[in-house]
Amino acid sequence: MTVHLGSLRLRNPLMLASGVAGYGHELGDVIDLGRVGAVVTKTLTLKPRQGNAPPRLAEVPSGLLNSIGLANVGSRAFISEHLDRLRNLDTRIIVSVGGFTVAEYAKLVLELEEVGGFDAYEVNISCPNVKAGGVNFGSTPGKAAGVVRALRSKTGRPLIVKLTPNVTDIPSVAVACESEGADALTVGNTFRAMAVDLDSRRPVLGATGGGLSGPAIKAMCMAKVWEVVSSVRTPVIACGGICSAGDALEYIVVGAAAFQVGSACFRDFRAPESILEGITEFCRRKGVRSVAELRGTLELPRT
Amino acid sequence: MTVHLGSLRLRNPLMLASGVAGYGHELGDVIDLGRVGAVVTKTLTLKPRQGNAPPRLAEVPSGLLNSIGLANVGSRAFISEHLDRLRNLDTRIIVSVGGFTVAEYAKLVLELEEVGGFDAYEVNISCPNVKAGGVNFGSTPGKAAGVVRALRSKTGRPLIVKLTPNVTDIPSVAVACESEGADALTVGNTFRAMAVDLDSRRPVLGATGGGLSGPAIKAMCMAKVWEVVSSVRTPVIACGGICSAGDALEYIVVGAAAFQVGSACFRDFRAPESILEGITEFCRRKGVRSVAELRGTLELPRT
Amino acid sequence: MAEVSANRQVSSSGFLLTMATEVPSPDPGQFVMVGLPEPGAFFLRRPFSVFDFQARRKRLSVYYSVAGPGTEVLSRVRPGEKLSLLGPLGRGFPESPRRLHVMVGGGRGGAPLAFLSRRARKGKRVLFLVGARTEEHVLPLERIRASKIFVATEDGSLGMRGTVLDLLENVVSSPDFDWAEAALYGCGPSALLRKLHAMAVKRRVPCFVSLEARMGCGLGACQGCAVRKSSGGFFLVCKEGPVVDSLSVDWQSYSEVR
Amino acid sequence: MAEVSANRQVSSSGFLLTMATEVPSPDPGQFVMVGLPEPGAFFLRRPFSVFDFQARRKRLSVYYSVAGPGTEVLSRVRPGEKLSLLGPLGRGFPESPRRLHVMVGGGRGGAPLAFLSRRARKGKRVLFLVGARTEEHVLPLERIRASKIFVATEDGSLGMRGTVLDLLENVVSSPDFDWAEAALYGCGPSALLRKLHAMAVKRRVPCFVSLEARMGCGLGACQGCAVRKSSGGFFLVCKEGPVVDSLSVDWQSYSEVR
Ligand SMILES: Cc1cc2nc3c(=O)[nH]c(=O)nc-3n(C[C@H](O)[C@H](O)[C@H](O)COP(=O)(O)OP(=O)(O)OC[C@H]3O[C@@H](n4cnc5c(N)ncnc54)[C@H](O)[C@@H]3O)c2cc1C
Ligand SMILES: Cc1cc2nc3c(=O)[nH]c(=O)nc-3n(C[C@H](O)[C@H](O)[C@H](O)COP(=O)(O)OP(=O)(O)OC[C@H]3O[C@@H](n4cnc5c(N)ncnc54)[C@H](O)[C@@H]3O)c2cc1C
Ligand SMILES: Cc1cc2nc3c(=O)[nH]c(=O)nc-3n(C[C@H](O)[C@H](O)[C@H](O)COP(=O)(O)O)c2cc1C
Ligand SMILES: Cc1cc2nc3c(=O)[nH]c(=O)nc-3n(C[C@H](O)[C@H](O)[C@H](O)COP(=O)(O)O)c2cc1C
Ligand code: FES
Ligand code: FES
Repeated sequence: MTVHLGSLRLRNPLMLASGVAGYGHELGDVIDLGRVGAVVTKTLTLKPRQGNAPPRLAEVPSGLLNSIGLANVGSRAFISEHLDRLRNLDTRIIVSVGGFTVAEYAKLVLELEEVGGFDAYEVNISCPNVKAGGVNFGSTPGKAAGVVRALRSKTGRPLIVKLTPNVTDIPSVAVACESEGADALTVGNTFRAMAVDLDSRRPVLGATGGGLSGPAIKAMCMAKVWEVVSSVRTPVIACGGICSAGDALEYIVVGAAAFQVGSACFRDFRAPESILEGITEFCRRKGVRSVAELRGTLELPRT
Repeated sequence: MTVHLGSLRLRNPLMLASGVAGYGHELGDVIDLGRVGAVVTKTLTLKPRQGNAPPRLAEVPSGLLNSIGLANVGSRAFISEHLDRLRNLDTRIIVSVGGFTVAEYAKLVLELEEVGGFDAYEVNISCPNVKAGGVNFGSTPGKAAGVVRALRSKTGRPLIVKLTPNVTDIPSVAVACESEGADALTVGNTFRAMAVDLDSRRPVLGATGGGLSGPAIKAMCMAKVWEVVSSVRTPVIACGGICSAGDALEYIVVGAAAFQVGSACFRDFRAPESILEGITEFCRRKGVRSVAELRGTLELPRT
Repeated sequence: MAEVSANRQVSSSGFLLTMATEVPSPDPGQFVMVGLPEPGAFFLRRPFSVFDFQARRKRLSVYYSVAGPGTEVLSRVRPGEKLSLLGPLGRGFPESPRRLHVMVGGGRGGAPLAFLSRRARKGKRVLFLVGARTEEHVLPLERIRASKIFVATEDGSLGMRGTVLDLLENVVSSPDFDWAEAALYGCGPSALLRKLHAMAVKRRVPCFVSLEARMGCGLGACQGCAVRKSSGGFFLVCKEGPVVDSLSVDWQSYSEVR
Repeated sequence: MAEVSANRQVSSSGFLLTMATEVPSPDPGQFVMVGLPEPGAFFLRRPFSVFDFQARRKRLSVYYSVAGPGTEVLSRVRPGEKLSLLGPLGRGFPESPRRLHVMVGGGRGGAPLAFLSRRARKGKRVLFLVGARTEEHVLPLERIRASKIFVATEDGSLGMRGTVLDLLENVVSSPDFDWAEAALYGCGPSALLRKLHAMAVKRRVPCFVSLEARMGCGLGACQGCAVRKSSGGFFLVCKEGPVVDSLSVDWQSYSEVR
């Protein structure tokens, strides 16, 4: 099931999505990391961040709302406390990086480049750009390109850019990232959402708004992946609502080269393993030799 | 429970959303229209439209995908075959209008103005603008304003504009519609989505893509309503995933003046009635005299 | 809401769901929309043809197979639970003036035809053809009223080995089969109906088929259940169907729809 | 997956769910994450404190009340069904060297304390205070092992009429109550815990409370269950809790969270 994303080689297409696997080692007791293709760390920022006011999670029909707020230990603690433990994990480690100015992204990557010991970056451009009045970096092609350009010159490691689906025109952002040299695109992050507690008449989440993930977003994310694979050649990593082998395979048929599992882990940490088993079983049953053979085989109606 | 949307007065805030109630009379046997505040017709276009290739519906977790494709009888047949039956219905009739050029919208409204016999328009700006290469009218403030401006000069009837949620920045579109004289804003239409049938490796929907509705979209639509009520003074009509009185009341607490029920009717045509009963019961229990008293009472955390 | 009075597996792939309800008496070929139990992630009601209706006991039954997650959940509903029920809906089978009614049911498609067979007027001769994977998949034959019942199974475990179409070829090739008196009634997979239609055209006999489409409202309001007409444009299965004259269907398009 | 061996209503608001499982022996105060049955629209597992554990019979029980749609669905699970189970997780109650252990459980909050009471070492005196709405809501008292059990109900139908805090005031005002030997253990609504903490501060006694927060992973990976610390910043209930020293909690913030 080997998969290539630019120069990044994964033993299989399953990655643990950023934010659900901590810094990689927290889930060691419940997920056999030796089985998964890669782990994406919680998004790291230069400075430590405490995150948003609680509650930070809420359940909605077929979905999960979160407003963690990029809570993370910051680059210094990451490098001193976590990186060594990651080196020993038998999987690819992808460090998710975030920032509130282009300079912050760049500085973070430079610090990480100095120590090394991981395999690639996932650039989370869903962070609000403080210089542009809080508009997300991922929300316009120009701002997204700015981040990728700054990082491309700082590292030879594969750069995966994680797009936000909360835009009118995701292909334009994808094209901008591709032309600045992104090695792969993750489609995508959570959908903006909000829940209200009727009794208290207050937002359920301490941060008012949050991001929706889980089965509720799969069909929307499928449309985004389809839009992106139809506009770029850069490999796309699907991420949104994958709970079963079928979910993952649908994304692959639409054109994804790999996929990430997020919230489904919370429902059951055996999800990654059973997804991989399901894919193997599907390929066996259908006589498919490799997942790559299925990629982008969506047949469109003749109309 | 009387509600005012500009000069439009409804006996209660519940409206049947466009596309689920046909031209108003089809559901007469299963919904007591004398109880609902208003019925929005299926979107009407100048010329009849057959709609998209089947299948046009698919179920996804907590949601419904549709790609009806604005199938409708066209203005001439609407006026000759349906309008008379609508006149006799004991509820407000809101005619949903769509078009592929600004001129088409304008011509349609002029034809309808000549005959009259309904209470307001809902302008569906989720149609692709053929002149602008198929980009939706609702996807930029400029194009949305163009439609509203053209119609505002043609009619004195209330103009409700139905926004699409598939945009980076819905407040900017809302502000544009408000400044061109929209009387109310419906937030919003379906979310772009897609489903794949793994066995055949084909899109489930004949049209490949479709729109997601139902409980899966409620939290996202809530965030959109919140964004819009925070940016305009024009009354907002919430539409997205409302299945229960609680769902409707949450939108009202966030700031909606009225609300529409769509897909929930398919699950159970008693939904509108039971939502209204639930609202009455809630107000009684909480000592709230009118729904208006609840509107916009969301309390934000102090942070 | 209709209370479930029975929900039993009656064949390898078929369940018989009986509900207590006050609905008007359905015509054979009409369907009902059945809501799935809450709370669940399911949204749409599922359409099922009426299999039986007992006016006095106010009981309506449908015969269904587990085709996906929704019917899977339905199969676990227990007597006493309540399901929302809408119907009867749509147009049933017209009564052909012809004397020989040939009913061809593939798999669960036999259900509305079984109901139809019990309504056939005196003086009509009903030949009922049932196709199934194996003997265990055959629907309850005792609910069929026909001059003759023919069965075909794919593995030959009951009746003829082969498809219901092979069976039909056999039946019509009998020397006493009179095409001039025959009318065809069909329900089942699209491939079956398409071939049935082709045969009807060749023999110039009327052919009425019950179609399927994913449904939203069931009432002609949502335009969700459109099927392409042979004459161009679409008709709505829930309102102008589910039973239609096979001549009106664009079979190329119908058989491509999943 | 753990097979449900029993799931019975044992009080007006409380259910006892027992599962057969091979998990390691839990400490009192630790919790498990229980998955809700599929297929459903539910996503997260629900955290419940361990109420009982029988190592030999490999049985783990939780005592839960129906607080919303998820626990409602849980209450309908039947023996024989399988639920996903993760745990035991988190940090349980520390054993205070003090001799008088005062356990204060509001509502379902009595559950982890009942488990704790059965683990108390020889030579410790346990006073167990239970608060509930009415007699019918009191958790199964027979599972508590204490020198004395006190009960308060809002309507006075069992024990004292009032809250468990009124009860506590009564108990500590007894002349033979020795604050110097006392340690407080609490679980229940935030208002209760906050007042328990205030009392502990005033009397300068240790106070350990079991907190609640909405959880994602239960393993310290998602940062979902953060509670504000009195010293600034957050701790994670699933990892650094659920039992914490009451001094470490920012009570203003905790009591505002729904
Ligand atoms: C008028 C009519 C009468 C029917 N009568 C019967 C009957 O008597 N017995 C019986 O077993 N089945 C009948 N069906 C088919 C039945 O509705 C579907 O098998 C059922 O809805 C599948 O639901 P699911 O959730 O189990 O499967 P899904 O996973 O939703 O789908 C499985 C398969 O069923 C099809 N399907 C899904 N939803 C619908 C829908 N709303 N309408 C039609 N097809 C759908 C899909 O295309 C797919 O091939 C009838 C359908 C129609 C339209
Ligand atoms: C460490 C811990 C131990 C617990 N032990 C017990 C116990 O022994 N017995 C018991 O009855 N309950 C216990 N709870 C609370 C229990 O988890 C919630 O009542 C349950 O999750 C509610 O789920 P629901 O779907 O029924 O309600 P929902 O509608 O989801 O919510 C109802 C209420 O429960 C709260 N809630 C919802 N989800 C969670 C969650 N994941 N974690 C915490 N609170 C939540 C909400 O804030 C809300 O007030 C414990 C919680 C924690 C964190
Ligand atoms: C609790 C939680 C925390 C998350 N944190 C991050 C994060 O730090 N960085 C990031 O890029 N995405 C984050 N995500 C988004 C996920 O990586 C993923 O894009 C999203 O959950 C959609 O996938 P899913 O439906 O499989 O969960 C987080 C998601 C959840 C549920
Ligand atoms: C079958 C179907 C057809 C629809 N047709 C239209 C339409 O013609 N015009 C329109 O503005 N919205 C249409 N909609 C969108 C609904 O009016 C509504 O905005 C959407 O379904 C979200 O609300 P809900 O979650 O309550 O269904 C349609 C929705 C469905 C499910
Ligand atoms: S199902 Fe709605 S029109 Fe047929
Ligand atoms: S629940 Fe995930 S960190 Fe505590």
